[in-house]
Amino acid sequence: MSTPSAVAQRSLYWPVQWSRNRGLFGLFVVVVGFLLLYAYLFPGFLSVSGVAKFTQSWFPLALVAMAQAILMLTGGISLAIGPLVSLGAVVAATTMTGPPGALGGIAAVALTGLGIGAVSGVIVVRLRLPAIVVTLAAAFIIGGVALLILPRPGGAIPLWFSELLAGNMPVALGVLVVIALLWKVYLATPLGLSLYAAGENPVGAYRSGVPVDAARIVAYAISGLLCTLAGLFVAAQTGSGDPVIGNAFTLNSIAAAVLGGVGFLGGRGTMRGALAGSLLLSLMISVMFFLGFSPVAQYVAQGLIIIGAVALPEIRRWRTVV
Amino acid sequence: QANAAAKCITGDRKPPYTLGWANIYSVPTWMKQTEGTITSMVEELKKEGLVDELVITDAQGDANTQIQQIQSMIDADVDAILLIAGSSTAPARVIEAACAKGIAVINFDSLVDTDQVTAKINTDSNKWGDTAAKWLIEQLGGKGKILVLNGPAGVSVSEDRRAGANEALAANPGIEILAETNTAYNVAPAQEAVTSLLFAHPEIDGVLSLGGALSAGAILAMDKQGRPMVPITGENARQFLELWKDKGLTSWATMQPNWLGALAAYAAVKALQGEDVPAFIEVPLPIIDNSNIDEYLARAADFPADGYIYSPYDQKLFDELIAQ
Amino acid sequence: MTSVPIVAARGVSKSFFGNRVLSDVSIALAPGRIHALLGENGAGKSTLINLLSGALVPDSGSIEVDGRSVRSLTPSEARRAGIAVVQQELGLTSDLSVAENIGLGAYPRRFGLIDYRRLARRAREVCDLVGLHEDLSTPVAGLPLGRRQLVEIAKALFREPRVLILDEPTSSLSAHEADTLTRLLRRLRDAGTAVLYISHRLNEVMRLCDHVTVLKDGALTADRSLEGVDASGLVRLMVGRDPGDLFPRWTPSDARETVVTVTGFSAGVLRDIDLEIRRGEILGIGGLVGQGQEELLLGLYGALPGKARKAAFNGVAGLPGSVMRANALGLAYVPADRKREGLHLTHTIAWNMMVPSFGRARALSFRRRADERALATALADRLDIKGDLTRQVQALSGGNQQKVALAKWMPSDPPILLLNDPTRGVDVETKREIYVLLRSFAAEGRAVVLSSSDTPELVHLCDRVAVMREGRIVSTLAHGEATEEAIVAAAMAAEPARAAA
Amino acid sequence: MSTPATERFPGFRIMNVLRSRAFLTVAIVAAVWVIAGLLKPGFGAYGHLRYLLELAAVIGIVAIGQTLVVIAGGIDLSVGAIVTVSAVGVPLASFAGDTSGIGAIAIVLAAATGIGFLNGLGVAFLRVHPMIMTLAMATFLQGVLILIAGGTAISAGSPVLSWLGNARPIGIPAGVVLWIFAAAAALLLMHTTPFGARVYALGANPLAAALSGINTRATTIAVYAICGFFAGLAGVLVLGMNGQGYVGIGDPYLLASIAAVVLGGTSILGGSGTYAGTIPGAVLLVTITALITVVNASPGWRSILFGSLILVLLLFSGREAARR
Ligand SMILES: Nc1ncnc2c1ncn2[C@@H]1O[C@H](COP(=O)(O)OP(=O)(O)OP(=O)(O)O)[C@@H](O)[C@H]1O
Ligand SMILES: Nc1ncnc2c1ncn2[C@@H]1O[C@H](COP(=O)(O)OP(=O)(O)OP(=O)(O)O)[C@@H](O)[C@H]1O
Ligand SMILES: [Mg+2]
Ligand SMILES: [Mg+2]
Repeated sequence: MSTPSAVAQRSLYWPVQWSRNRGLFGLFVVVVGFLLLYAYLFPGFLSVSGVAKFTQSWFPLALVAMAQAILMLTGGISLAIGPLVSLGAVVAATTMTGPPGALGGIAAVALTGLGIGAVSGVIVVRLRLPAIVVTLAAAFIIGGVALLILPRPGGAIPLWFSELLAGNMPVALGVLVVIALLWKVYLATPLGLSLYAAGENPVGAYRSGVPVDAARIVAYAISGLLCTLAGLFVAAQTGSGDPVIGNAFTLNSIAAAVLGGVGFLGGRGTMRGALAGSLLLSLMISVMFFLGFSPVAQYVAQGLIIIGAVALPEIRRWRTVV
Repeated sequence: QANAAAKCITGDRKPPYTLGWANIYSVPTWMKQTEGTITSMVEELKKEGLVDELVITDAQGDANTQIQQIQSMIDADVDAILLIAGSSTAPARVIEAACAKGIAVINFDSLVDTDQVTAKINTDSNKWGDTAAKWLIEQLGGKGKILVLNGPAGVSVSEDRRAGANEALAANPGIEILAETNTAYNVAPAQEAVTSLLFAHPEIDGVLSLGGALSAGAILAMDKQGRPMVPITGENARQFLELWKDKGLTSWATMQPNWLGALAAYAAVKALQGEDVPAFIEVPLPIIDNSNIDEYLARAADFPADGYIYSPYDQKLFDELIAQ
Repeated sequence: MTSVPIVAARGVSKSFFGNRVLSDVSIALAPGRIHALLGENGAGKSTLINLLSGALVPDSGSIEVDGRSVRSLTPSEARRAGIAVVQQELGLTSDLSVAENIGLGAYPRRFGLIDYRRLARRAREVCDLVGLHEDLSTPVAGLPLGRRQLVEIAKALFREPRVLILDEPTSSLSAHEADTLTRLLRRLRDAGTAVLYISHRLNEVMRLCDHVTVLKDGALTADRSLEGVDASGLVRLMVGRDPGDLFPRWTPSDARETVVTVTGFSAGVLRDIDLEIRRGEILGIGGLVGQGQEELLLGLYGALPGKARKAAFNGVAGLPGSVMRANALGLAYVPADRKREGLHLTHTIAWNMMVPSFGRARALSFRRRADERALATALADRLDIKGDLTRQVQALSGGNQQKVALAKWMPSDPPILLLNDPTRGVDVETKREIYVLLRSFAAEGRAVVLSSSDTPELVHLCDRVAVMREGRIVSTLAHGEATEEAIVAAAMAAEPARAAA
Repeated sequence: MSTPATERFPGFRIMNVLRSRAFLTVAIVAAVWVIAGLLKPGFGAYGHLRYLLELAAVIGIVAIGQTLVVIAGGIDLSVGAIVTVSAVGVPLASFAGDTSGIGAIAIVLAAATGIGFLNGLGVAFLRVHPMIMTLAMATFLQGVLILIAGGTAISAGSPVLSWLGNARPIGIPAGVVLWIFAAAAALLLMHTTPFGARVYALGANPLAAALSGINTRATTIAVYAICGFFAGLAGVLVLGMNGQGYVGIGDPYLLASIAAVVLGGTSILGGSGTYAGTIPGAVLLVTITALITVVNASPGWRSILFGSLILVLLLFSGREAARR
């Protein structure tokens, strides 16, 4: 039973990464199945622009799924994801063609997300308030601010920026890969990995010398950043800002993360799962279109697919209590 | 005549056509009625051999999903896209891409801020607000305290109707706006908001309601509190029209006809066939008031209880509108 | 010993919500010494080590590190001072791997990132020290309780502590693993580490420790060298009177009616188990840590899906299939991991005692509060759980939590009791009471199945002992035949396994 | 050696009641009512407060099920859809001979309970996460609504419905009376029956509950079925109050029910809490909404004010215990 020590010594990182796929294979199979089905129904998917266009549809959902998953790993949850995406889009659309310029606008978007995320984190962590109500309140406040900045859809994004991110080249896919890698890097830092311990067992983690509060607050800040970046992308994709564009992302981000196996009690789940969950939700829309489903069939099928994706891998465990 | 009369039309698409309707949300009764007008028009066109298929997508209220679905329609190379936009800005780029591929794009009801479409079809939301405000001001003799009921904030239809009312209100300083609300275009939230406002304001002379369900909610609120009915504006919602008659109100309503959908399907086919379709088809706003409300109510039984009683339409009417 | 203590508490006191838990306690941990901390459940041992390791701050008194008094010690300061703790209640992170848990809070870094190479090397070293051979990338969620305890110990060793504090480190370890640990601690002591060792297994303490501090109801009652003290002397120090024999006299019972038979039973890691459980006997289940003992109990209890060629429970053919069915057939199960499986920590003591009856009673009848209170009071008296029963269970000391987990099954009077390490973390006096209780259960004609990591329990208490290895029963030993050596030998397969009975 | 029971159960302490979340929430509601009544004449009028209670009744009834589900460690995202299905379904379910309308209501309540039952089956047997299961159910019900909604021109008038919407036995709105009975039943169920205790056990530690012989699957299914039933009941009530069901009528009650539960101090993680806190939680929610309605400000500022109020009130009642 015992592994030769030398083997384990040489490479620990990759086996650890591999072991995190536990419980996700079912979902991965479903997602790959849908990708193949999509490619079969729409062969144009297998071209550079096909991939580009599809990832553009998926990209914002992928980002908010990550944003939600991070918070769920801390044992929290956010109902402010959607409004924060809207705010990101609105800030981008009002700054990038104005005096701050494109770079200034991107910086403003990023700082908005980091700042709001950090403040919510401090409120939740330091004042010991339940995350779900704090973020519910934050949703109203953030949504209000977005309406103040841009009372009705408008603003503009530099055309080159839209063409860059949401043109015919899969730049968004590249950005997504970079973001996923950055997350891997963050998880490879002591603070990043501590997120799991801080979420599942804050007392034990504190006693092990983990800076629990810091780990959680940083998670909120990163989450905020991801949301406004999703907003920035939506603004680029649409070429403008809309103060209510993000609303649907709140529920979808939760659905994607939970679909991906991220648990509510903290410390359970993986980012790859959340990404796979968001990919499935996004793929489903296009696949159902090509299958020619009527709206009624779309709703019914959507319900069945997401239940099925979660239930199928569980079937073998039906009778177990423990 | 050149085969490419209208924008986005390249002239190389031959009937029968495949039409795609990118709807924003299928579930509300309003949308079901609209869908009904579209499908019956498509049936007629199918008989004429002009259309072979209608594909409908439902974005479940999410403008981002709608973009993805429009992209799918482009990928599937439909011949025309009919669009009710979930955001006045968001679908602009993808719609331009559709237009560039020679797909006829007919945007109706909720419009997009781009001119890269074959045609837009709508009533004039600004005029909606303006006429409503003028009617109410006239009813009040230019003096009185009013409530203003708006649709949801940040949505262009509701912002446009409200903006349309501004000029008339500003010109009549005798009109005092006690309070404004923003709610979804639904009865219950409007009733809830108006009830609270009635308690806060013992004296109210009129209600400028910029949506049919909002008017119904306001009447229910006033009725429940036993407050005297005041002049109120509205729209052709069946519940509102019935309450109007029931409570013996003096009211005014206009109509955003559901058959804009049928007109869009018709216009798409016309454009694809190379006919000249104007970039903007303005559908006139009819007036419903105490003189003609009975005509509308006479047909009430043909419409869902929570639906809208729209005026009759046929291809002849559409031809006239397109020719204008 | 003349050397300066590395850490010391000077006259510390601590209260929770007005309850005095420690009053004016002093203790000094000197290098090169294994120091025992003894006391009954709830005496304040865990609280004292929490003060020593910075997890809690004393209300009065002071903590000294290297002779200097520190105002308020935080866990990370304590870590820097070389203090490492093996907590009583396990605090591992399920989704992280063994190595990542071991390094938590003290990861080796390279360019700001975790240095997985170094982590692997050093984690491997400490795992080898404690005898943990699992792959380092295994998530701890999949490990059985005893293995997780080894991970906790490895985690403390990983910090290369000058002071190593172990709060009941062997409570779910079997004799073999405990021996490994004993040898390890001796080596550390000889290398100059100060060790503080808490255990309710007094032989271990006798074998291992040099010095003892005894707490009773939060006050210091002894602080002396262990030289010349025997086990009963230790008990005298703890409870203040002469102890009787720890184990009740074993008398062979002659009622030998079989109540449970399974043949060719497989579930989880279990392979082809043949087992008979008889009325009036205590059947022990032994073996190294994590060889399928828990699965066996859960399988019998209907909590794990399984298959058997033949099975009969209380005269009814077939496996129970579900816990409710098992309860109806007269089985009850007391889990080892009380925190995860046994208790509702945020609810009150009294409420926890009623949980099985909530499951049994008609769903829509009225609860009888007065009866519930009377019953809870009686159970608390019987198991010597002191004080207010409307406190949350999580506020109880570890041993007292265990008593609640046991107490909740008493009202239903089950004829077949499945016990998974029921004396884990329980003090000697209570252990004795539990032993008497178990023997009297058997005498009343009940069947008791006792899986235990505490080998003396198996030796002295059980009528038969089944020893498990890799999911199979490798040997069944009768009372008298089952010596500590025989059990360990069977568990390790040091000699050819004897044919099962 | 036996300890006297008084020591084992130190019993009722007034300070514990005063410090409980439920009581704090009641105190906050009272404070908000007094302050708002002073600042906004009309707000504190008896009729207005009575109306707020009537509104809260709908949220409160939906939140009965939501409280149970949350205590059991789950969450139900389908309550909004169930309210809509029920409100829209009553006219469809009415049949000849059912003059009082009770028959239709019974059918609809059975259907709502059945929907909840399916949720429970999915959670208990398919082991689908409650959020996923109920979200999928909500999606599924949207499809059902497209099929059934607007398909009828029958209006919803029936004696029972109009009694629910308009009657005021002993001066109390019928909806509030219904709420009082439902709340009493819920409190009894939670705190005096073994079933209620099972729900707490399930939420606090499902594994320990299962190993203690509690039928966790049956409990789970029952909890979701009860939740479906009360959402259905709320749908009937809201139909009575509005005189007309429409698609979307239930939407506001999803977030509102969850917010009422957590404002009332029930932990979203399950295992602890009580409906006694949800009641003032629901009243607080409608109170803040009404307060925001009568404040004259732009939609953006109103939204900000609403969020800030919740946050501030949370500071008074919402602190979680320090971890040890
Ligand atoms: N956080 C807390 N809140 C309230 N009471 C507590 C808390 N922690 C410990 N106690 C109480 O303090 C007393 C001492 O507990 P402690 O855990 O130190 O006992 P112990 O000696 O370690 O017992 P055991 O041998 O059972 O582990 C107990 O009565 C316990 O109920
Ligand atoms: N007001 C409340 N606030 C929070 N939780 C409550 C409240 N009332 C009951 N509970 C929870 O419900 C569980 C059962 O409570 P209940 O009051 O029914 O039983 P009990 O406290 O054991 O009985 P009693 O109070 O009569 O001694 C409790 O353990 C508690 O966690
Ligand atoms: Mg202890
Ligand atoms: Mg009580």
